[in-house]
Amino acid sequence: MPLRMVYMDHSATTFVDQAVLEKMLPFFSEKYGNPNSVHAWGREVRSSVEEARMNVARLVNAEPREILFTGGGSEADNLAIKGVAENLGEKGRHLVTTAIEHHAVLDTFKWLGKHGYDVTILPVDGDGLVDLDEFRNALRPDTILASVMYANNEVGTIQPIHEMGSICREKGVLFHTDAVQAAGHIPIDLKELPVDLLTMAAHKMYGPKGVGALYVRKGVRIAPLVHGGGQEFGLRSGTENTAGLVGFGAAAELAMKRIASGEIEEERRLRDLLIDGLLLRIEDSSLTGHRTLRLPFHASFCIRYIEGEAMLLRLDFAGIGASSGSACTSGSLEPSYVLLAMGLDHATAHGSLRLTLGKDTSEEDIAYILETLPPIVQTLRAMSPFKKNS
Amino acid sequence: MPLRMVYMDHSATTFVDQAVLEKMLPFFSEKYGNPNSVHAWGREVRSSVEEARMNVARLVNAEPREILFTGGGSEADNLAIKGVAENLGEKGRHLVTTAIEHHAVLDTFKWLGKHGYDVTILPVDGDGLVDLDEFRNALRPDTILASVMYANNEVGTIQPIHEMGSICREKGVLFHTDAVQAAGHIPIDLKELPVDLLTMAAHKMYGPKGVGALYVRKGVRIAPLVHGGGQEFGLRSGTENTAGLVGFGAAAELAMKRIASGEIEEERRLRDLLIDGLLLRIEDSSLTGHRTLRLPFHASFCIRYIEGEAMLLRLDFAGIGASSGSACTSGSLEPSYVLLAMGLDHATAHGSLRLTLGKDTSEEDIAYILETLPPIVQTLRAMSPFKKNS
Amino acid sequence: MSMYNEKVIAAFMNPKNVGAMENPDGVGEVGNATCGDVMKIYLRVKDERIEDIRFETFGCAAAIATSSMATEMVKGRTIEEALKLTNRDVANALGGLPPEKIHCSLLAEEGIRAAVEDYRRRSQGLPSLPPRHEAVCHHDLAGSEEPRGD
Amino acid sequence: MSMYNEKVIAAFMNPKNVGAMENPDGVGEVGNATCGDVMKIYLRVKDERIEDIRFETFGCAAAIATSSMATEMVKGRTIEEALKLTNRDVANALGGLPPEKIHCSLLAEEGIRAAVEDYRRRSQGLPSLPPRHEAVCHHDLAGSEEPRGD
Ligand SMILES: Cc1ncc(COP(=O)(O)O)c(C=O)c1O
Ligand SMILES: Cc1ncc(COP(=O)(O)O)c(C=O)c1O
Repeated sequence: MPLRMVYMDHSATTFVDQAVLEKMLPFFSEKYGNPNSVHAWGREVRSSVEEARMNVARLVNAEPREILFTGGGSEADNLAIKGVAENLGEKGRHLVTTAIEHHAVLDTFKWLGKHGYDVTILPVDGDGLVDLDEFRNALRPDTILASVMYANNEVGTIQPIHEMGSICREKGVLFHTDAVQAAGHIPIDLKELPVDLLTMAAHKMYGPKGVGALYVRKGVRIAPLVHGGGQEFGLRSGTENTAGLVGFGAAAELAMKRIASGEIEEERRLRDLLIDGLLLRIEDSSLTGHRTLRLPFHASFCIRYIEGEAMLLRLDFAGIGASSGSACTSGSLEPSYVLLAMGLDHATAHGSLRLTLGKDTSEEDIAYILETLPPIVQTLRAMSPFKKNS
Repeated sequence: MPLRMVYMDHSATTFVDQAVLEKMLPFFSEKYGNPNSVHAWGREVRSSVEEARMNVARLVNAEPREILFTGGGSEADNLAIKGVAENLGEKGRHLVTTAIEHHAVLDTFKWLGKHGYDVTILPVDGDGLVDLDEFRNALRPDTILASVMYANNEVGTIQPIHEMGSICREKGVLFHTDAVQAAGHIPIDLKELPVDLLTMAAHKMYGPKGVGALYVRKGVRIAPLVHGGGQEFGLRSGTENTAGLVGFGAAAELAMKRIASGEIEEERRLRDLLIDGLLLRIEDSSLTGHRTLRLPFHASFCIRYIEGEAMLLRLDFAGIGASSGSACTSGSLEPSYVLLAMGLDHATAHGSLRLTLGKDTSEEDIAYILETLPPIVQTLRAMSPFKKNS
Repeated sequence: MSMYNEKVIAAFMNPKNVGAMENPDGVGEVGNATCGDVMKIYLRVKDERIEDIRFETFGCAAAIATSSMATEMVKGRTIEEALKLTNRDVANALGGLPPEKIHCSLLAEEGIRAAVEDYRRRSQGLPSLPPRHEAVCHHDLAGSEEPRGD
Repeated sequence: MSMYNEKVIAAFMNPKNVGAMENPDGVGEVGNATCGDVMKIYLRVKDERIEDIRFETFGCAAAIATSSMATEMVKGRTIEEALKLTNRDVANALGGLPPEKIHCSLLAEEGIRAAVEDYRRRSQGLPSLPPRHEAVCHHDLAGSEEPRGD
């Protein structure tokens, strides 16, 4: 047994907060009605679903009518992008996105690229930032949609979403942002932010997995992805995952409090301890992503001369749950396309390591990681043909 | 307070069985890892997800690799139909379905009908049955897919799926069946049944809402609906709803036992008490759907001269949760398209009433309904301009 | 279906003025069984005042509740006053109706007008009008469709 | 990533024959940093028998485990015997590998061959071969891609 169990993969998914779970529990076996049913069993659940919608709306300062629930972040991304493409396909067929989007966005655009649309994929700089001039220049008269993620899952970089949204407004282009990593962790105010569509996922903010939401600004029309009974304002059919929706609402409520209370600042402090401590202790290591324009819970690195999966496994045996963009963790040929897009060479990209903090991460946890990782790196480097003894 | 609370809307959704909920519980706040993660938190969940897949596969005698999880029954229907259409669009553009499918199927076909496909919608007879000769004749050389629901949600009629599947095999047409109402309630053996794609939903068999599954026979290829990280064999991207999937697995396991134990026969007996008792006590009432080729838990009627919603509301006050295909329960113009397709006139269709039993329904519950409903009908008929005093 | 408020529920569960009337002075029948609601209004009139009024309604809870409320509101009033009753008055008296049920209140207004018209024709010795079943359902006034259960 | 079995884990956590060798009789370097795995094998040969063998590996747990296992399997064997070692032998000795990791065992087989080849060239007074970095990663032997977390 490891000395300590430290989960440092909150970008992959979070645990469900105890308070959230408690709110969900009645909706499995007691308040189990279908919210679309006329009778008492349905009505009591309908009002809880609408309360959840209100709480998710509040988290991003939107109207409840602008929030629609989906079966996860990926589905919401697909719905936003395909929904606009189908609806505005007559107006134009050009779409803009970036090279570092999550697969749920990137692969959707690639699919559209094979189905009659013209997709521009913008590059990013070494910090993972999109250049605003390049962004502006990419928008053409036939551009109908641009999609840029709020914050990147692999490297934590936060994009200048406000500025991009303003450019889109100017040019009359709809703007979508995948805020799956950002929502619930940094303040988002859609009354003030010029964004038309925004994706969220409950399981990245201490809510349940399998529940997402798409914000669709009032007046913006999209086509549905799942046809059927007409739930979610006709845009996402299917009996609602009532317990999940209620859980999302509760998680959003907690996230609001967390952001307001300054708890996030403490998380940022611990993250900086980790970043600074790790870079100091491990030579030939570097931060990936922007140093300050980054998610408060997100630390990501490249550790040269060794490969990510090997690190992960040894960390795992030491009780630390981390992740890597190494190809070897996904069985794919290429290491992280995000790191490659940021200009890293393959060998360096193979040595990526991501440590993402959560609300329960303590200073002791950080200390444990800073103790545990250097000898692991040293051992693996000693095996490496590239460099002996770090 | 009503004398008794009797939920009779199990076709709309079921409660989550206590044993199912218990299996789900650890996957919210303890075993919360992302099953795609390399570390211990991910691995322990991955094996539970695969166990769930195995149990769902067993329920219908399929291979685990043939089961893919979705965010609900509607999504699985959409995935099956659009997935085949996209994949085989080169081969042919003709599709066949029936007039009484669930909206998740029918509206998907209608959408395809507007996007370059040619859709034949077959009629049904007064019992809700599709004619096999008509079915055979509808299949053309350019037909790529036929979709006929296993059992209808509004009237409970079970179609001759085996025969239809055989006809499709003969003609080289893929065959999909929406078994959302049937799976978990009647035996389905996909080793023996000539079906290529089959839809299920956990929340109709005492599992959680927001979880569905699509069976895709080995060798049958479909295109994904949700693009992204490549989960579910690349056919349904998005972080898995782990608790939900585990719940579906547990529900499938229980359903198998229920079917094997003969519990279903007892349900059928109670249903027949209800059907016979109601038809006896309320004149000018009739069963909708086939008398014997019907779901064991399903009873549905038309009560003439009165309107369904009014009945539902009075039943609700008496503690009985029922449903109706009356237009007034959906805010739509037309009463149930299913009943109209079966040849009922509008006025009669407006008086539809559905009572669907569950595993906890008792003989006392049935007695209570048979006591409670006749005076309600009498009161409403007394208000009706069509007929006084039943 | 949106939820009804308590007043609507009360009027639906205990409707006033229910049932046919023997030898009425005027009868109006509006609506359409195809659309799911038909309302029949019976009037007894004395000195241009509605002395008694009855209804029979085939329809949903809102249709029954508005029938009851509308008949209560015009009972004892003069014909002139009764004709001023609008569907909005009825909906307001019920504390509001779900958007998709507003059409039901229209039926009540029309039912009373049709009965008054019939009364006037009879007073002038003209034959009764046949029931007025609209070709188009009033539902097109309704809000967007609600999702369907299961 | 599929799960590794205990043998693989043990070989990864406590690999044998790790590190460079001073004055080896033969050296083979195969793989490709682009693909994420490079293996370097050092041989000491006496009387056509592998007296000592060392490896250095940049790569995942499976690459390291197969390096360790392969070197153990040929240590003390004759050159001829060593050349008969197949990637399947190595994978089997490890109790199996996840399908997408099979390519790693290929690397071990090739590394040993390359080192033997180098040894033979040296014995014949020929210059050493440069490291053999494949143009194409072996990953194309791998199974389908696994889903990616988050
Ligand atoms: C026959 C049938 N098909 C499909 C569905 C859709 O399933 P879900 O609501 O879980 O998306 C249902 C029930 O809602 C159904 O009864
Ligand atoms: C940036 C980003 N977008 C989209 C997703 C997809 O969300 P989900 O896995 O809930 O479908 C994720 C995480 O998985 C993500 O990190």
